Amino acid sequence: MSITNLLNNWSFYRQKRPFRGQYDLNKQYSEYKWAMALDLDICTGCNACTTACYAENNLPVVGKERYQHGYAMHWIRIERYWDENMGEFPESGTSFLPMMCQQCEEAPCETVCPVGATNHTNDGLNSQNYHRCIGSRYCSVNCPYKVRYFNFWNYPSTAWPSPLQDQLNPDLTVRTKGVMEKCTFCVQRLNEAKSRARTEYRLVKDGEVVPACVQACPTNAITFGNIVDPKSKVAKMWKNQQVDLYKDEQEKDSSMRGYRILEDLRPFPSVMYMERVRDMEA
Amino acid sequence: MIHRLLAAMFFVFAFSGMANAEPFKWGGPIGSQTSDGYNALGPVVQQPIEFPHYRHARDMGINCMYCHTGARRGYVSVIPRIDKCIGCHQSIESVRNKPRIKKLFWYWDHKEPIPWKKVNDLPDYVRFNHERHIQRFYFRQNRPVREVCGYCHGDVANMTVDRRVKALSMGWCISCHEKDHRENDVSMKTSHGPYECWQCHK
Amino acid sequence: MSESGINRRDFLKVLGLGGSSLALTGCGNTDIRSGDEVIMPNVQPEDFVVPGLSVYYASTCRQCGSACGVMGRVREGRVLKMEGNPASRISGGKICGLGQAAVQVQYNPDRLTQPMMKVGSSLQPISWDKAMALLDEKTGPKSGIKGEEFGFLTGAMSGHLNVLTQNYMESLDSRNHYVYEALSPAISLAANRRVYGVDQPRLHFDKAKLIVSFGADFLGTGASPVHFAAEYAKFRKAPRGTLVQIEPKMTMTGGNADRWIAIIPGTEGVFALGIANQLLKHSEFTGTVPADIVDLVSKYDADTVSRITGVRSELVGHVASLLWEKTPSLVISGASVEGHAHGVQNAVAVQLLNQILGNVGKTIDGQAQSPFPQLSPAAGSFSALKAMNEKMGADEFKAVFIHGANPVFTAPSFMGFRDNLRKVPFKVAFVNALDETAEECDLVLPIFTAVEEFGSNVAWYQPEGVEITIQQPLMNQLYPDTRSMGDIMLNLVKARKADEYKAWPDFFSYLKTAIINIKPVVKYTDTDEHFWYDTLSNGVIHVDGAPQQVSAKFAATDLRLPASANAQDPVYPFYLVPSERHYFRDGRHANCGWLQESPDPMTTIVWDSWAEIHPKTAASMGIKEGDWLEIASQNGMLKVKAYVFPGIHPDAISIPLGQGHESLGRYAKGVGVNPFRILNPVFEKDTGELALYGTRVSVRKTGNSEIVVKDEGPVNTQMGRKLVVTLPADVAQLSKEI
Amino acid sequence: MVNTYEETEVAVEKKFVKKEHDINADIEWAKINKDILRSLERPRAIFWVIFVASFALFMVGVSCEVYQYQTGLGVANLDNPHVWGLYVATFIWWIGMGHSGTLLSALLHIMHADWRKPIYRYSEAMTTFTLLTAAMFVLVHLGRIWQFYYVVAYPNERWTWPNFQSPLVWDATAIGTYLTSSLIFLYIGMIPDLAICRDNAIGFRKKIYLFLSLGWMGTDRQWANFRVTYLTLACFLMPLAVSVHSIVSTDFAASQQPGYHITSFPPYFVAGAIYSGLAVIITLFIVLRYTFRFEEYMTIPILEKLAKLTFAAAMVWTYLNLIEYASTWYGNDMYAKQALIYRATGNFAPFWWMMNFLGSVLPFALAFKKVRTNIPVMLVLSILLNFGMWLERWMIISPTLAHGIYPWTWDHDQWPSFVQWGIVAGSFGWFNMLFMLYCKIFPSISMYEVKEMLYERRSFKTKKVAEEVSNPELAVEGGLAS
Repeated sequence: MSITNLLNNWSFYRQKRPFRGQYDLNKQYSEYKWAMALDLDICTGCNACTTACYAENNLPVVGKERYQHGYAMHWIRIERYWDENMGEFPESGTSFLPMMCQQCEEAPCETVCPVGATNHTNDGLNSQNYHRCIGSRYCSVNCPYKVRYFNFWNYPSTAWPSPLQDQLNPDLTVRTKGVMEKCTFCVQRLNEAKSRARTEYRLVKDGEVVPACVQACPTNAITFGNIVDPKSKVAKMWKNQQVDLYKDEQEKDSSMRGYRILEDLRPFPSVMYMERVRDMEA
Repeated sequence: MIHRLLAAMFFVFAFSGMANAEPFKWGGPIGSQTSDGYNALGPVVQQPIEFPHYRHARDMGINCMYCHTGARRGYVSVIPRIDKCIGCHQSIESVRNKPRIKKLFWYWDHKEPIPWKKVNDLPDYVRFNHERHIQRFYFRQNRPVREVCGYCHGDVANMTVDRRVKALSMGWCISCHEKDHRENDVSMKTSHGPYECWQCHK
Repeated sequence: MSESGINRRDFLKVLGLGGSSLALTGCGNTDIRSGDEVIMPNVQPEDFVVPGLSVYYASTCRQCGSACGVMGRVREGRVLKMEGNPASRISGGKICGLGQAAVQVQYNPDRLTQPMMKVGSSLQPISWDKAMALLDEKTGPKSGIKGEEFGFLTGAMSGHLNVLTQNYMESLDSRNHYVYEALSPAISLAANRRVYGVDQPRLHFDKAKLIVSFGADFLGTGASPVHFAAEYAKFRKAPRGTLVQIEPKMTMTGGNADRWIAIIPGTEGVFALGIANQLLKHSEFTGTVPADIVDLVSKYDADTVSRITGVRSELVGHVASLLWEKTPSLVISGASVEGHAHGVQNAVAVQLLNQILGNVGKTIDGQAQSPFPQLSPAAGSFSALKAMNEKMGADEFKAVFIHGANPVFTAPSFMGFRDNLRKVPFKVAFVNALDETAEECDLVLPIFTAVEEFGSNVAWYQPEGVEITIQQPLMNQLYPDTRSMGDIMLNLVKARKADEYKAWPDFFSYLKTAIINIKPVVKYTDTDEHFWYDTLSNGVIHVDGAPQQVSAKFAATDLRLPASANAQDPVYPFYLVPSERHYFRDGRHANCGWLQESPDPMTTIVWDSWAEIHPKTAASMGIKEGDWLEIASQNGMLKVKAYVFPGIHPDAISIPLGQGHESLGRYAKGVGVNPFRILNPVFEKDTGELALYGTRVSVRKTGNSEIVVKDEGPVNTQMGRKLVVTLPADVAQLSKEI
Repeated sequence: MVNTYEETEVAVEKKFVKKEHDINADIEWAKINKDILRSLERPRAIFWVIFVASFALFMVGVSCEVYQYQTGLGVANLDNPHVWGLYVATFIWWIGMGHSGTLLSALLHIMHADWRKPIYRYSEAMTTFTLLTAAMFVLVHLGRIWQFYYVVAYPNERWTWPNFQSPLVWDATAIGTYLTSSLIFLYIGMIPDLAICRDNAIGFRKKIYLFLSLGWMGTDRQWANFRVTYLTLACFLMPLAVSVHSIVSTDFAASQQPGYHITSFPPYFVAGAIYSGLAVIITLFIVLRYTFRFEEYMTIPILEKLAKLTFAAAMVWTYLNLIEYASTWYGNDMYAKQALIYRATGNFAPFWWMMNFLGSVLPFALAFKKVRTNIPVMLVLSILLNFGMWLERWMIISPTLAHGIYPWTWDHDQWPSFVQWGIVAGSFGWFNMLFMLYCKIFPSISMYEVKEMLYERRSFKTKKVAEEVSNPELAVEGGLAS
């Protein structure tokens, strides 16, 4: 609780984020910036990612009653939208949208948390510290994607009847009642990989570590990696799709499919979606 | 008079933050405070075998990591597996009949783990990474092992059964992470430890 | 016990940092404490076991028949998570949600933990010794049971457990091994044999420019969904292929289609012939097609097809022109084509398009022939169950074993399976959890789950070569009173043929010997032990085999479709579409919380059954979402909530399978309804299989209504937001992408 | 031209005093003491009815909170996109009510409007207790009440600060400051009266008042210091009161949620706060007047003045409210517009329309003198107006959360459960209980200021009469004789 510490952090907070060069290997602000590219054209909506997330991140199964009341804790959910001008039948299929925490650079949730339980890490993640959280739920109010999930019930006492608790991942906490939680890009995996890499005096290699959803996805629709490293696949994809992390309005060719959701609100998300393609002549 | 009192109160509050002080916490008999201001001496813990750290680490000069093998490669430092103990002790006939060694062999013969008590027990939601600290300070910066481990664990080499001597509180962790540490033994470049919540909180 | 076997089990037993880390963190210890918790160090672990770090073991997923190679993440002696095994050609390092749920089968709170015996009308726990004694008394060599008095009902099996089972049946001199799958591919296989001359051709989705799928939900529930999904991803990359899906109810695959066409169930063959008719107008096909087919096809002009199928007439020509333009193409048929009285004919009519278009050899070719045919899977069928049921009804059995199937749940009520089963004097079930069938049995034996068991598997659908996936335990047995199915089978065989099997004390050593025998085939040069450990750590053995010959000739000369499949029925006006949910299949894993809470992709409904109904039909009947409906067939009635769903034909009602359990534990019991119950006795004419889609139903509104529990909110469009953006394929330049 | 002294007196009375005839200027000072101190002894039976009912209500709230604490916030029937509900709405409402007491007292004090004098004491007490009630809602609302001290910046062994960027931290600070200064303001204003109590009390109560009156002897020097202190505090509180509710409004205005993200929120909230505060002052006015037999001090003309002030506040609020709708309607923000349409047509539409009716249309009844002077009507009216203001807060919180930016999470099931209602009801019990206790223990009308008021009235009258008598010219021109 030193004043210097506060002031240092404060000045970092007060900067406009993301600033140019923040995630640049040459500038050395940060060695990592985790980002995703999600191809909606090959996402089949199969929910493998959701289940993998339940397995990896100790998500409670809430049951029918509570699901009905909106207490589902799926950190990643598959949304299904029909086209707005649909005729008698949805003749061009439907649209699936996997939605998880977008790890915004200028995250609306971070500024409003009274205790700083959610804040930005150096590698561009929007961290959520369960033990600091007092449950004011302001972050959820301010999240435009509504991907923050509050523990309205004491799930540890109900969601894992013995011996189901043996399945729990010891690398992360089981959240008790009264705290907010959300997708972390499987930070426990990232931390492990980063620590291993540092021990070997190198950076984390591309593809060395991926979140559970990316690892499970049967169609490889999600690409994950360190966007600071220009040779990583995800950085190449962002560049190829002409999506710039630092811009709130992209100037790109109409044939390119990259976009970020609700960019106009300027949260600068770390997840690039790639547009669904439909053969209009079919 | 009242002005002075108020001023004193103001300074106490204002500088208690700056001076990185931790509120007084009862942690042992009076006089057992550690020199850095943390009254943090833990209770004496009864172990199934009264393991003489001084014999191994001081008298024999065994490196801590000879037994605590996880410290350089994992999150936990690892209580040594029993075959590690047996590996040496089956050839040390001189102490073979000491009661503690007999107890050790009893566990070995029954293939049962020894129920050691946890001494340096952090809250369940904290992930302390031994590997990074050992790699950074022991291997990279080349500091003596007893100093590196001792910063958190105290002078275990002069203890019999281990006893907690530091507060192990979050502020105490940060007090060290805040300092600039030399990056290795030759370079004068320094860096501090990470501050991010997710480094330690899981 | 073999030496390495002991080691293996022992090191799984090591506690690591057990004990303390079992507690639910986060609400547990929140202080710095000393001396309150206990650390158990390992006694003698393997070198690679570092407490606090995970170890991954290769194994096989047994959640469905695809036999994906998986890796289990093991920490401190507990398996935590399933991942795909990159060495496996089937899974390609990926895994579906059903596979993930294997750990929930393992740690299921309602798992059966000790043998049970029927006393009076309830099951009472007994010891294994007593159970085995009873088993021996009733079916052992001294019992004098004859081969024809004994029946063994299993689900589809492959690998060495299947071999043992066959050997056991042989030792009993019994031919009553019934392989039953409620959702069996039997009709599909029959159709394939007629069109291609093989059971299952290999499909190259990735090579096709156009896939026309008649009701095949290959992404969700096909023969190998994870593999097909990977192929599909390649198919969607540049040059992007087009998917046309023709089916009565939109499946997950249909949701991904570029063009989705609703069709009256059972008329897909007519539609295919209509397409063929259009195609044959191109002069290129003159003379390539047998005259009788040309004759047959010529009857199906666009208007006739439209009248029968309920599809707009221009779509017939449209799909035909797509097929004409985009080559190579791939036409496949699925469950909703095959599940009719004329199912084989229907499927043959669809597959005929592949022959006309010359896709055989391009997007369809033969699977590799396995050098170990005895390991190949025994395909399940409904007719097996029917045969068994008849024998049971005629009191021919003295004892039956049931393993890997739940016929009391999946058999339609008209069969009276439950009553017939009750007539058998001695019924034994080998299960993980008490299901409906086990509840009826006299002896219920708890066996290892797939993650505790050794084994080998050969998948039904092989992408390339033949992949033998090895199953190894990911953790030591959770409950002391459960046993390995392999060990039980081996002991049963030994009881009859002790001499032949005396070399193997347990199934592990049997399997090890058997696997090492494969060594010469894969040209492995190191020692046997090395081969064994390499195999275990790889999880798969790849064997090459000569590809089967797929016939590119027209075999279907006696193709005959019913004059009008679209018959009106005044009492039961709706077609029942019992749809297969991608994580439920026949419902055997409905007791996994994750699967119950994984929303159905199309409706996002969880924890329930529902009836999909088209908005037009719903409006005409005054039905709104959540209204309780009574769906009645000649064989029964289901009460189920309505979900108004645009992706269904207006004359069809779809209820998903897999729910409606009366047993199977807290997560499955009493959830939803079971459409198997109300199926009509309609059978496929050529194969005798049950026609799943052949049931007609009536719909009645009860007047009550209740909220449908789903993830979807009150709106189902994007309300003007730019959430999912759609780009026309001719604008997109996928080839420029990375 | 017969200007006898008596005639002149009557004429002055008619011309100047009648106009200001809000209190009978002839009440004996001893009677004031007696009347008001009587409220500390023997109120009407209704007092006990209210007190017991309030306590019962409070216990309902406490049991709901205990249940919620044990089980989790799920029992309140909040859900994931809809994470805030009645707690936050009622919190703002209580905070808002707290505004008028101190603000009114301080403002009118600075502006020398002496009709405030019989009513300011209980208004300030009301402020203090509404703030306490509001602060309670902050705690009730938290997921982990037991960690609420994380919001406070203090040296701790974790070395952590709260997040100074968060409006909730501003909130905590602002409310803390306002509560402290309101309490001091209330207490300081009470000192001379506490001395009176001390002089009249016996037994242990004498000791309490002795301690509380801080040795007040009524010397000139004490009075001089008292006046300066009181005025300074009043000047300090004026801007503070305005800032507090502006800060509370930033909880919403600083967020991205459509329907919250509105620039005009600070004045809008302040106007609403004053509005609902005035309404509650009227309610309490009527209740106290009856309960403690204060008819002679809390007179109808004062009530009328309050009513006029309420009417003005209502119009300001209505204006700002319409501005909010208009700027959303004509704005370019699709999300906010959809949320507005949803408020007017969706699940919450009946309440939204009721809010607009009660808040903007109903106050027009105050334009009629018959209404303003009719006590039962004013009681009902003031409660209705306050209900309207409560609905306003609820209509800000709930419908927008149920219809935010992201359509997939639009909500369909968000009716507050009995726990929420119970705790909201309990807060009324808590407030009433504290307020009634206060009125029973401390003089709820400022005795010394009423005396001042009467003294001024009398001296004014005397002065006027003297002027008139000595200036017959004026008397003729002014037509005093008629």
